[in-house]
Amino acid sequence: MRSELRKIDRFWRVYKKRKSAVAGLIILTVLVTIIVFAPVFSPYDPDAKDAIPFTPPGSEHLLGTNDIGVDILSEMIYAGRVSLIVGITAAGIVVFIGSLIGLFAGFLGGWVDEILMRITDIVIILPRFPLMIVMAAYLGPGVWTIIFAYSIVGWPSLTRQIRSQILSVKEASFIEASRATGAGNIRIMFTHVLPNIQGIIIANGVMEIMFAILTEAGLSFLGLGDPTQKSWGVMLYFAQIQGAFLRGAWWWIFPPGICIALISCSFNYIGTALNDLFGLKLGK
Amino acid sequence: MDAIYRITDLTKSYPLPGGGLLKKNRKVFRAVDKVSLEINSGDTFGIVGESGSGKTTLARLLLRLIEPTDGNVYYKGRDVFRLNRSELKKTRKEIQMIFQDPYSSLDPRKSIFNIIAEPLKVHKTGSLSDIHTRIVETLELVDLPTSDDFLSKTPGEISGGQRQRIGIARALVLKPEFVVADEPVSMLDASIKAGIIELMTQLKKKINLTYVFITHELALAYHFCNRIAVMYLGEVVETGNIDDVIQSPAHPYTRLLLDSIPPTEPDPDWLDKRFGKSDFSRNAEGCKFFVRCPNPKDSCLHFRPSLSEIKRGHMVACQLG
Amino acid sequence: MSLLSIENLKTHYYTDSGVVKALGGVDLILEKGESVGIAGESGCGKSTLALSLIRLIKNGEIIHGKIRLEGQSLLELPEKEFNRIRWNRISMISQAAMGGLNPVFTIGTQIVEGILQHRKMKKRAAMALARELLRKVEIDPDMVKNYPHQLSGGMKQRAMIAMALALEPDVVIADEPTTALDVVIQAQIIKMLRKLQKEMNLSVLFISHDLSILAQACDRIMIMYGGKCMESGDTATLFKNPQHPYTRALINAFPDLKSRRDKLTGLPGNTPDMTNPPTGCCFHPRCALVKDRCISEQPVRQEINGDHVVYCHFAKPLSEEN
Amino acid sequence: MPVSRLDAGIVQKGDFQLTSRWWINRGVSSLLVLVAALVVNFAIPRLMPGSPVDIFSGGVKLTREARQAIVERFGLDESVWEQFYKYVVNAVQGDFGVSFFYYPQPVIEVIMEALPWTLLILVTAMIFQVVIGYWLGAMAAWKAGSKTDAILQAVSLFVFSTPLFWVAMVLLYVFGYQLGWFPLGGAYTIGEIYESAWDQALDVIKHATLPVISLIIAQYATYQLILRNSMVAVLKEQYILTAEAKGLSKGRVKHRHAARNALLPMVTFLSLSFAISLGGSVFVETVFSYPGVGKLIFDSVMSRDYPMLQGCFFLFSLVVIAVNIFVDLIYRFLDPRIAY
Repeated sequence: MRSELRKIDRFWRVYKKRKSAVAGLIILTVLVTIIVFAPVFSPYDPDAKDAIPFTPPGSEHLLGTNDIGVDILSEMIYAGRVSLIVGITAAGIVVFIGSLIGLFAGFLGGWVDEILMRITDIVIILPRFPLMIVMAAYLGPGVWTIIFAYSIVGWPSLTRQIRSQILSVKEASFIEASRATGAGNIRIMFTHVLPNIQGIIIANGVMEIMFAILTEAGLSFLGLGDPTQKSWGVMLYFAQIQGAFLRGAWWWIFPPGICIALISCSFNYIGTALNDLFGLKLGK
Repeated sequence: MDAIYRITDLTKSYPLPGGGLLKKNRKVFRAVDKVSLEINSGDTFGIVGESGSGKTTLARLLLRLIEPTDGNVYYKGRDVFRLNRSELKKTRKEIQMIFQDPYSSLDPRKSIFNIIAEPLKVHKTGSLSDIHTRIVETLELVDLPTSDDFLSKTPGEISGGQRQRIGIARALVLKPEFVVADEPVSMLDASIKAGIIELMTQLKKKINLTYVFITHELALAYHFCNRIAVMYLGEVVETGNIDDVIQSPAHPYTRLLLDSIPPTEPDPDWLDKRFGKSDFSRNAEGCKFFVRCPNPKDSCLHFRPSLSEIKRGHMVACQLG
Repeated sequence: MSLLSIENLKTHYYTDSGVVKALGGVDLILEKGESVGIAGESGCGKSTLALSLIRLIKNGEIIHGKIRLEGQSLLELPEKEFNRIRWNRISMISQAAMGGLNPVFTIGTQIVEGILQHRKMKKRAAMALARELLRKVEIDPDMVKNYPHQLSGGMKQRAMIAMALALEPDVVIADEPTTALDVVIQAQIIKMLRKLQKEMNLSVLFISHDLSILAQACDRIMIMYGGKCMESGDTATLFKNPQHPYTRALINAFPDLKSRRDKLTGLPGNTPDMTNPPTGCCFHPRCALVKDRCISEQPVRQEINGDHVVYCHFAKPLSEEN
Repeated sequence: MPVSRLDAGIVQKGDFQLTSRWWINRGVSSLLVLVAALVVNFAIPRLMPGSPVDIFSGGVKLTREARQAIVERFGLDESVWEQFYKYVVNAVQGDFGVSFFYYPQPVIEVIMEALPWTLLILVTAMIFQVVIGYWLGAMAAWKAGSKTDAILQAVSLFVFSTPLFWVAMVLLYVFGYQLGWFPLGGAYTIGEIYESAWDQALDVIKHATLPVISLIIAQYATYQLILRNSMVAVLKEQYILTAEAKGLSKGRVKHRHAARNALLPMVTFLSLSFAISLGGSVFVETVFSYPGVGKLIFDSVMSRDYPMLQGCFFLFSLVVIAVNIFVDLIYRFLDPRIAY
């Protein structure tokens, strides 16, 4: 339909205006390409331990080597895969749970809304990281532990966002108008409410990926990650306990952190831009 | 002239916050308070009142967009609130509504084609091409362009006046007999407002509609409607033919409303009129207007007047009427 | 020498969709104790005129023109000095019912704040003055302790008026003061405003989209469209002998209670897009009597008689008419 | 369409309920969170795969008697409800069992020693976060849409995306190991005999600086963004125009009229952000080996000291509830529109 193309074009023209949003997109594409085509970009095999440990960055090893002689650059590129995949999976689950609860609470209202919101208020107040740590400790370290722990705790803020957006849509009189023409609740939900909140769900979904990546890095740093499947967080965990500080191995400490910051920041820029754009849609 | 709508003792009350933990002795706010009216086919029935008079709530009750606390609304002899889902849906084809806010009454993400097509899709009338022709027909009715380019526009790309015309088109696309217009022009500029009123008048002649016209502007109702009901704090205080009510108002509130409207020509002694004091405290048992009434009687304090006929078709809820 | 004179005032806004020429050269004279009405639909620039007077234009600027208050030119004054004129000599009544009062401060605090900004006075004395002002606008003086959300729309508007009159300014700008109020309260407020204007010999600039209100509340009226003056003159002659087609259309657009008019005349099209206003006379796209000259040439100021002025090629001065 | 009570002319003087209504409401919701924390704490170990005894013993090889002792100690053979009832009774008396690692010290004692340190860095950091967030947010809002606004937002979004533990590591590395300006860890120099209280305070401050700075960097951004957005909305309000028309100075308009309204969303965020920063303390205290509850949590994970782990989590929940009530009080004080 022509109006779909028109919408995308109009959206891009407004999105383009935000420098940070465009920058976010560029950083993201660069990092993801490097991570996806790791074999091409990575100079060495990430598991090969034949270099001299703690060699500072040089022509041989652009980012030096760690305590067991693994090239940091290669390890970091492959570690990116774990961080990204865990981040996106966890975010996906959280967005699914969060939107489901948000949709039910927003649509059905009444006592369903009341109960779901009480639960959300409780989960959102409980200190997130300590709760995740307790769960992860019992479940034992591992990628799936982190994803599970984060899914249990990460969804409330998303639920609140979606619920409040649904309520503001429901108050708009075009909902009452379509009810007046005889449309049923189901039809109204799918033709009017969902299209108007899908923007917010996407925007929050992107932000959730950032939170998930940061959470994975944090839990892995505490040793709750999977040492066999190294993510950036796990790399920093080993840096911390294998004395990178004592050996002055800054090349082991700085790069993984910068990668986490860059990819999270790109999701943050994109997510904030989407949030502002879709948030305005309902206004005049 | 048969009564297409008969409303008997219609009430809608909302619980007020407060009133003890177990919400026992909760005070209740009656937005619509025992309203009885008759609307004949072919009428342009005006419902006039200030904000908080319950006129909008009444409009929503007529179309059963909200459920009543008490009383019933007979549309063509059948109580709207007793209809089951399918009967109600069928009735909705005949009764439609025009909304006040041009910005929030159209879905910002839908194209104009889809907005007007929705009622047709809900009631599954005809194929896509039938829908297209019906939409073009309706757009011509409301003097809007019918090009494909216009049809694919979204509400964000057109003016306030055009949006209101699309709201009207959406209401007329199912060829209804009865249209409730809730302050259709109050958010528009004067010149555009007059244009919409003209359009609605022509439509009435072309496709003989029955209108219920909700407004707070009595002068507009005088120009547009043939019968009128004046509402105050949820109650109908006066109703009748437009000329009787405007030329010889019986209820003190109607007189106060008429006096308060600034004449369109400079009139030095308009400012000397007394517009009463703005006191909103409410008289629980007796006449609700007692507090603002220019010459109240003691009996008004306890006795709540009900609508009584003072002239053929002209009724008033006041002892002095 | 008149109290307030505005000459050829031009104000532009800088928005993403281009430069909005909100005021395209407006002239206005306001005498002591006189009430002048500014009528016009949304987007005609009437609120921009008010904001330009108190130099509070946001993401835009006054690019041309002269504003003189008792001969003193205001636009050249440095910000600190002009700040002393704000509220002290020019005050503004905005749509209080729509949020003109700060919800987290009491009415009394907000009135006193305006007083103490310009007068050396003890807080207690200022509060006493505030109570006196509330009595003058017919509200219970104890309301100084209340918050705006505890007052009804009408009472909030009266408190706003009390605040604006606190320092007995030379000019009071009332920008759509009764738009959001019910008709009965609106009548009470207009009546009170007119009474106070006469008692305190105030000069009021009354801005509204409702011509009928201005007909009752103002001595002279200026009709604005597309950021320019279409016609201005004293109220009686303007309604008796409207020269500009837009003024006539505006008068006919308001339904009347005296005679049931057969036709309310609306205008085709809609308000002009001020990022590129129409050439020549900016009303020509919607004017029934449009001619080529209207499209090519901007109408020049024409005096009908005395201060009844119109900007239209085809308006006939009184002398030529009969 | 319910009309506000005012239009219906129902409001009388003194219509606002007593604050008792508020206490009841607050009490109920805090109780709910408390019960939730208790249930979560009770349920997690019991829901885990594997027999409870192994879990409770931390997977250490045990003799039959030791296993029996644990079964009795935690009443693992009784019905779930009895276990829960006993658990709650103990929890209420502050008895979260005995720590494996610090045996025989009870969990509550160890936590109470560590809590003050955590609160010291968290509260200090929070004060700075709010002040910096307000200052930058107000600046960005006042110049909304300008380059400064865009730059401030871009910078703070980036800083917010940096993982907290990594920021701590970098600070430790640069200012600790390389420049040696600050101690490499701990909350005070062990074994130091201070001449005066001031020296002791100075020593504690020196130790706490880097942890506090890391917390500030990690979280000031959220305050800035929240305040910036709410201030931008407030500045469009009619009463700001009235304030400016009154000839009030820019500062007064910004910091009195606009700020009082713009701060409200920021205040509501305070309680949520405190819960987040409790989590943050785990990282900061681990990197700087700062002896707070956060480090306690990290150590109990390493040493599988489950009672301690659960005790810390439960105590954090209590702290969050307290902060919640306190923040709610501030909100009621700031916004007169709220009745009770």
